Amino acid sequence: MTRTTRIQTARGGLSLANLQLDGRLVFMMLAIAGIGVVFHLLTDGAFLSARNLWNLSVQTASVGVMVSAMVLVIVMRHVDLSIGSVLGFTGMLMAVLSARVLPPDAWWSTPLTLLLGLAVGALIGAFQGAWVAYLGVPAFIVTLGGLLIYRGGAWLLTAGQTVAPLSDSFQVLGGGLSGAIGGPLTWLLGALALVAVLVNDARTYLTRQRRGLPTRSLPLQLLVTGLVVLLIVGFVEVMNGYPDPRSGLPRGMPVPVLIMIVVTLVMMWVVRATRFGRYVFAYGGNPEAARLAGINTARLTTLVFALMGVFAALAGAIQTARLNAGTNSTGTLAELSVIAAAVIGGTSLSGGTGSIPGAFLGALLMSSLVNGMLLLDLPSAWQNVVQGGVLMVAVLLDVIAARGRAR
Amino acid sequence: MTRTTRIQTARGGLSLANLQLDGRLVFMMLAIAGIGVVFHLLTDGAFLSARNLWNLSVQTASVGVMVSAMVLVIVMRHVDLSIGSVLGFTGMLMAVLSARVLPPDAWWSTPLTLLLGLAVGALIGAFQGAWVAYLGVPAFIVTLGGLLIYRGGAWLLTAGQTVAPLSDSFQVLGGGLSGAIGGPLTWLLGALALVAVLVNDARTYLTRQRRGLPTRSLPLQLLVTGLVVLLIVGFVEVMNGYPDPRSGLPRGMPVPVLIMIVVTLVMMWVVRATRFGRYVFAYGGNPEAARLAGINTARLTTLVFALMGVFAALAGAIQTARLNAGTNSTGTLAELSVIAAAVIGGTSLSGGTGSIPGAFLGALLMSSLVNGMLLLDLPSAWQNVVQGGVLMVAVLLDVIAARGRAR
Amino acid sequence: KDIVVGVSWSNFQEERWKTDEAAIKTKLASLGAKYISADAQSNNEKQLSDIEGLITKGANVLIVLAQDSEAVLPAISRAKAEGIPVISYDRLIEDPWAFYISFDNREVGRLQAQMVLNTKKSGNFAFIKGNSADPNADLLFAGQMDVLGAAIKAGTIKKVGEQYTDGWKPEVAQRNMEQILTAQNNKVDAVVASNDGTAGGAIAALAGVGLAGKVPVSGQDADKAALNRIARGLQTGTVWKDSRTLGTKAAEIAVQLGNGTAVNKVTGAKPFNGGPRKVNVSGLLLKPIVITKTNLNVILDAKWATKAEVCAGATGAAAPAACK
Amino acid sequence: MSAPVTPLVQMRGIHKAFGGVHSLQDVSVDLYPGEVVGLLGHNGAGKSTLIKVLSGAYTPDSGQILLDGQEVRVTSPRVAQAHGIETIYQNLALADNLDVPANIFLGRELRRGAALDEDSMESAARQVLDRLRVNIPDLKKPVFNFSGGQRQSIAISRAIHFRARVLIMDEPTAALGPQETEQVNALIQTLKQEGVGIFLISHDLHDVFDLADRLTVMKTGRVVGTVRTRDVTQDEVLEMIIAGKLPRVLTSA
Amino acid sequence: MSAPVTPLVQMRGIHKAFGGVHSLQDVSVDLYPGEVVGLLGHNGAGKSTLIKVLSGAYTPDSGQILLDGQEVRVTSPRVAQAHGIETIYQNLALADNLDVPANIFLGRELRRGAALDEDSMESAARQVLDRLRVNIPDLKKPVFNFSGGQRQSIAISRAIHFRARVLIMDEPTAALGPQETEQVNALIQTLKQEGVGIFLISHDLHDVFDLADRLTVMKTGRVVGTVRTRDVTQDEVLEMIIAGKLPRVLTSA
Ligand SMILES: Nc1ncnc2c1ncn2[C@@H]1O[C@H](COP(=O)(O)OP(=O)(O)OP(=O)(O)O)[C@@H](O)[C@H]1O
Ligand SMILES: Nc1ncnc2c1ncn2[C@@H]1O[C@H](COP(=O)(O)OP(=O)(O)OP(=O)(O)O)[C@@H](O)[C@H]1O
Ligand SMILES: O[C@@H]1[C@@H](O)[C@H](O)OC[C@H]1O
Ligand SMILES: [Mg+2]
Ligand SMILES: [Mg+2]
Repeated sequence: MTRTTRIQTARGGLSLANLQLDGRLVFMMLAIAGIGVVFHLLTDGAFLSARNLWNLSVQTASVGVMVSAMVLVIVMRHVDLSIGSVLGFTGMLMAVLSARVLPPDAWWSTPLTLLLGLAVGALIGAFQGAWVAYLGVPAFIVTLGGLLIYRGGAWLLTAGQTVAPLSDSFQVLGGGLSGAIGGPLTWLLGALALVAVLVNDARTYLTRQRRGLPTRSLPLQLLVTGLVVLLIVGFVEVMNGYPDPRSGLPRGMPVPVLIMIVVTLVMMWVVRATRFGRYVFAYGGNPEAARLAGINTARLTTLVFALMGVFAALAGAIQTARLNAGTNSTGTLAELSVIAAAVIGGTSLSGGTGSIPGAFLGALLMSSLVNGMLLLDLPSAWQNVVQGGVLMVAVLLDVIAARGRAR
Repeated sequence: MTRTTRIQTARGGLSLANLQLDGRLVFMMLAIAGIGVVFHLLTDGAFLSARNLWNLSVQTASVGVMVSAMVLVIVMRHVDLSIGSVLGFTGMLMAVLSARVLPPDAWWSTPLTLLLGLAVGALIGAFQGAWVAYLGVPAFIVTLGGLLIYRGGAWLLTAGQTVAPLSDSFQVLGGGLSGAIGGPLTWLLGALALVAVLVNDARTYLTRQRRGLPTRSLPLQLLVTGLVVLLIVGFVEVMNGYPDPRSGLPRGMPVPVLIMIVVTLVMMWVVRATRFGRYVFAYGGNPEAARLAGINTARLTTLVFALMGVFAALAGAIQTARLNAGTNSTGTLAELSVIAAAVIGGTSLSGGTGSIPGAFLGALLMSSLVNGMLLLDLPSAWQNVVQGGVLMVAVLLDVIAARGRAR
Repeated sequence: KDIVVGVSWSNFQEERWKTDEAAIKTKLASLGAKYISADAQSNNEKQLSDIEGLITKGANVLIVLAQDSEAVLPAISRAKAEGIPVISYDRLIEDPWAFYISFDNREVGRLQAQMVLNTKKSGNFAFIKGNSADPNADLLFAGQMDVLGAAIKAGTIKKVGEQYTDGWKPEVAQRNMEQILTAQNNKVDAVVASNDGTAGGAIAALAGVGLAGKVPVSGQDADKAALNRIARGLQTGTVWKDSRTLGTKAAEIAVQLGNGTAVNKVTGAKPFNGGPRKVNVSGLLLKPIVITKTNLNVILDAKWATKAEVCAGATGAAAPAACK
Repeated sequence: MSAPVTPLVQMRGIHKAFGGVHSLQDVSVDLYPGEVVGLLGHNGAGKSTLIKVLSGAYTPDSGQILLDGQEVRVTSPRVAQAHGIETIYQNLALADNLDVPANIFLGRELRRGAALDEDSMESAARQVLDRLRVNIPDLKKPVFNFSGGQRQSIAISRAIHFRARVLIMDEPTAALGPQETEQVNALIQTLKQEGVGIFLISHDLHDVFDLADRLTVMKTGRVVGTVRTRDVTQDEVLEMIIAGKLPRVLTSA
Repeated sequence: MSAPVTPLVQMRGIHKAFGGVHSLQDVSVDLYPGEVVGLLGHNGAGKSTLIKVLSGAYTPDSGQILLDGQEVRVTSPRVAQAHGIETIYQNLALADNLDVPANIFLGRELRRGAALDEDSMESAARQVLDRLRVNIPDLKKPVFNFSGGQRQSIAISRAIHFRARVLIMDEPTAALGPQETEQVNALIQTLKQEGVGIFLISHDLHDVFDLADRLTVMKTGRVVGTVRTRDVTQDEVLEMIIAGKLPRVLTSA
């Protein structure tokens, strides 16, 4: 019954609210940090090594890419169960294109492969969305059908055979040995991000003050900006802290991680600052009101599912490139991880509520858990048990914290 | 957005409404009949043979038992992802009790095994429900945690080993060679059902007429009653049409099918005629209104999850007995089939709407599809594709039919 | 230097893997090496992460039970890049960097077909294959076809049903078998099941129509429940891959490799190029053993299972010699 | 109606805030048996919040509730019901997917044995709705698509069907037609005669003046004052609502 | 205001049934520029259903809609908006999870480039709400927990902020306090002066008599009759509502 809201409210007291930060996000970051520290201690420092964090970031990429579209789907009171299969199907398709159909050396092979893969993902998504929007079949059924159909399809594409190896240029998408952008470029991107944050924070602060809108106090603003700066610098340091074993040079940011970050930032902007994002949330809050306000809700639904399809295909490219093989099982059960990440990140299955950065952190929390558990060397049955327990407790603490914030 | 309702409304015209039957149920029966006829033709009569229908009924039992509680869970705007794991865990537990702990020949071993299994199921369910109800953690998260925990638990119980064979009396629960109630008893139950239907229909008809409430016209009532009578007789015929290979005598109704039917009938009654059922739907329609009406909604939620746990354990007993072995993978992904059956049967994931007989027919539809395709020996990839497609089309037709009925 | 052996398992669903693990652990301990492990839970992607994690944790030798022998290759190249030796365990990885130690899976398939063929020369054969997403399922089936293909072509053997088993789940095998029986009106003369779990499901289906024990059924892994079924005459046999030997050998070789031995210098190493892509690797192939009612004593003698476990309920005249 | 009788309800010093917004600050009201107290105030003044505290829908941050002079902790709507407090909520609080009798009897279903007695509930529902003169074509339809006034009548029926000692009515006639409103007003008179205490929230000053014995005016979460209806004019009350202070000539009742 | 001018809106012979219930049967009404037509009738008479047909929320089973004399098919709310028809729905139709400016501008957001212009929307929202004299502590909160009257004001602001030619108001002041109601009534007068045509549904006969030029009374899905306000007394109209027929002395306008 408790509703969490996208909009920060209270202003008094020396609290999170006072920092004008989203309490949930801060909480989740703390939770992830907590998990990190615990694992770090339990694994004699392996968890927080640059190498492991670098790997962790790649491991998060595929779910991290998909979850932002899933947030929109769920906010609209739907669900997409087909994404694991769509990931597998488009991944297999791209593998076939890359390894068997297109010339491996032509410069346009990989872009074309990716483009076709994404286009097929978009088509599948739009088709499913149209069933939901125009024909009125519940999304659960349509996408359950899709789950079965495209999983079967992934098998049928090659009669179940694994397709490998893929062209070198395609493998870049997977963040393997040659799939990172290198140290200098990583530093450059980091520097650009720093500039963007500083300029933006300063501008917002000044405009709001000029217009007489409420702002953070100057020291607080400095603190918040400082933390973000630290986060960026730390991230760049980690990405560059893991050397390529062949050359000894820093690897820099892996390509799939770059993709994930770009997707997340763009989607955050879409949700916050565009009509499309606004309409998705309006529909989630009250579908009838959205329709009565003149929004073309059927087209909106179709678009959101199409976007989900595109991102599933993108994740398919990443996974396939990472495995350097198209397999008919790639992506099995990915829907569960993605939905779980969204829900952990504060997206409510009853619609109308959700946050892209929250979902991103949800994905990170889950993959940190899996990653750390592995380092712990627990038997896998125990890993399951512990993972289930930590999940429940983490969300419980968040619920309790949220209740506190509402006071 | 279209809401289907539990309550029949229109009365004019020569339509289904006029028969005062639930249009959706009739539609689903027609769909299943259609699927049956198609498979019958494609399999040269194998599909509609007594033997196959007998098998089909057993194959439906485990999902059929669980789906009625899942309807309640979903009507209350929740979901239970843990049931496959709870099934596996309790099934394994009962296998260990039956095969290793309790004396195989004592008459009380099997009842005690079952009782302990159901009690553990109830406890797990209640525990999860309490997290949802009292702590306010979303059911998706709690039961996702449960999915991980109890799947791990099932493995840990025997370190992954398969436990077999089970005691003879426990195997009865699975509907194997000795797991049916025999011809005479089946006829007796059939006759009792006939009497019950006739008496009930007559009484309802007469009382309503006496009180001046709207009734079906006499010929219509006779037609409807006649159809139900036919269904019961046909069912008994099928159950008794498949002989035991050893004795040549009719097997009669398999025990798991008897369990499924009893569970379904009881749950139909609970939903229609008890406060508990009423409160579940009221909560689903408007949780706040239910609370304001003085309903103890937290206890209600806990109870519903406990019930779900009991039925998952019951399905665990059936599956384990049927396989004559406890295995650590039993029940994997069962949650998906069960939720799908409920949704196909008209339960809406946004809560407040659902029907027990609809869900039962949903389970039957799904298992008929799988059963028929296996008879055709379709490759499993094609099975997936066909199953997905039929699912989507069946529900689409239902949606269209429902729209027609609303006119 | 300290040798740390990281083992990446594909899953622990079949009970045999715990035996393999125990053997590896014991041997490594006796050789003074450290054991760390990860379970990919049948997931290719997770296996990649697992191997990354094992390396992070300091593994300097890897033993990999590949979920998919192709999709695991990126992990092998990473290991190679860091100079970490790899053993491909049970399932072939076609990369010369990896040392192959296994029971040949195609050979296992052949043995399964052969044990069935030994009791039934002709008639209606049903095939209960493994998980469609597990490449081993196809290897096993290919081996089965090596033996039966000719007879199927010739028409003396008729293939009446060929189904994958989702997730190797016995309950799925049971349902699939029920439908094959129905479609054939019970006229099934033999069942080639790809492992003991699926064999259990198939036998439960046969039991439902009173045919358990009358129709030959194959298996593999020598699961305890399966051994008991063999003793009670319900299952024809199982292919026993003594995973203790496999595990022990793998541990030994891991330590050798960790001490800098080249793959082709490992004791007993032979070149192998029988994979689908014919890549030359160094390897060691162990012989799987067919266990039937007649040689159950082999199992007991090897202390793989106890007499109580194998012989429970196998009494009377029909009981195998080993149980008397 | 003053000194010797114990008040049915006394709310004392109630505070309630929602994440920084102080909806109620030190609010005190009381209610005697057979009395109608009108609660007035601008939109967002805190009227609904106040009565939700009494009905158990909200727990106050601080303050006391006394029933018959005894302090009680109304921790949930159940508790309020057990004390004979019935409420018509402004947002009606209906379960849209259930039919009319199910909504009216929600939480207090009639039964025969273990089973619900649908027929008795249906005819009882019919009776109470007839009393309100409301036109509802089919009681067995879910209330989802009913008209605004029809829904409001159902909410009213819910509250009056059960014997209440304290009846809380939050804008009960806002969506009702003139005739239906008349019926509700008449009903209030009857209940009052029977000794029921009634809190009536309404923006219709005319009706409130006809029905209420005393008026409590609120503004931005605080009580402006309480006056006896017969002591004031509509204009004076309007001034209280708008200006937020007692007219000089008046003292609190 | 009669013959020479083309009516802004003509609805002719509208029928609408929901699964057996005939909510509208052969209903015809019209509306001229600068005119206020009051729609009256008992609860469930069909008033809301009628205006939802005009606003594009429902498609009629049969009947015609003419705007400026031209037949149009109002197949969706989009179409109605494009024709300058703005609606305040009885159930408000707010997206509860969005804040006040987001609700007011829903579907017609202000933008700077591709991005939403939140600041401009916030100050515009503030302005229109101030015009209604509504007290809303924090515009940037989701409207979920706002009081009944606050929510209604937001719905009104939605409709009046955009230049409408036809304004449909379904019980716009039902939840408003006396002062807020005054403001809305004044606003109606202003809009009328500006030539906007207004359908006003209200149960407050007093207000309707003050504002409306003509009155259309409905009963159980049919039009009882339409009269000029200045030709009738409140009691006569009340009789039309209750008895469902024109008083002998009157003829339809
Ligand atoms: N659950 C809640 N969360 C946050 N704010 C709330 C909540 N309930 C009420 N408020 C705020 O408290 C104030 C009082 O609201 P309340 O509903 O009591 O007003 P009211 O006097 O009933 O108004 P109206 O006449 O419009 O019904 C309003 O500003 C409202 O926005
Ligand atoms: N979507 C719908 N489905 C079924 N019945 C409906 C639907 N909408 C309205 N009705 C029925 O149509 C009739 C007219 O309803 P409507 O809402 O138009 O009444 P109204 O005149 O606006 O009443 P009120 O004054 O109470 O708002 C009522 O009997 C109502 O129950
Ligand atoms: O031993 C078998 C293994 O080879 C296969 O891959 O998975 C199933 C096991 O039973
Ligand atoms: Mg209020
Ligand atoms: Mg209305």
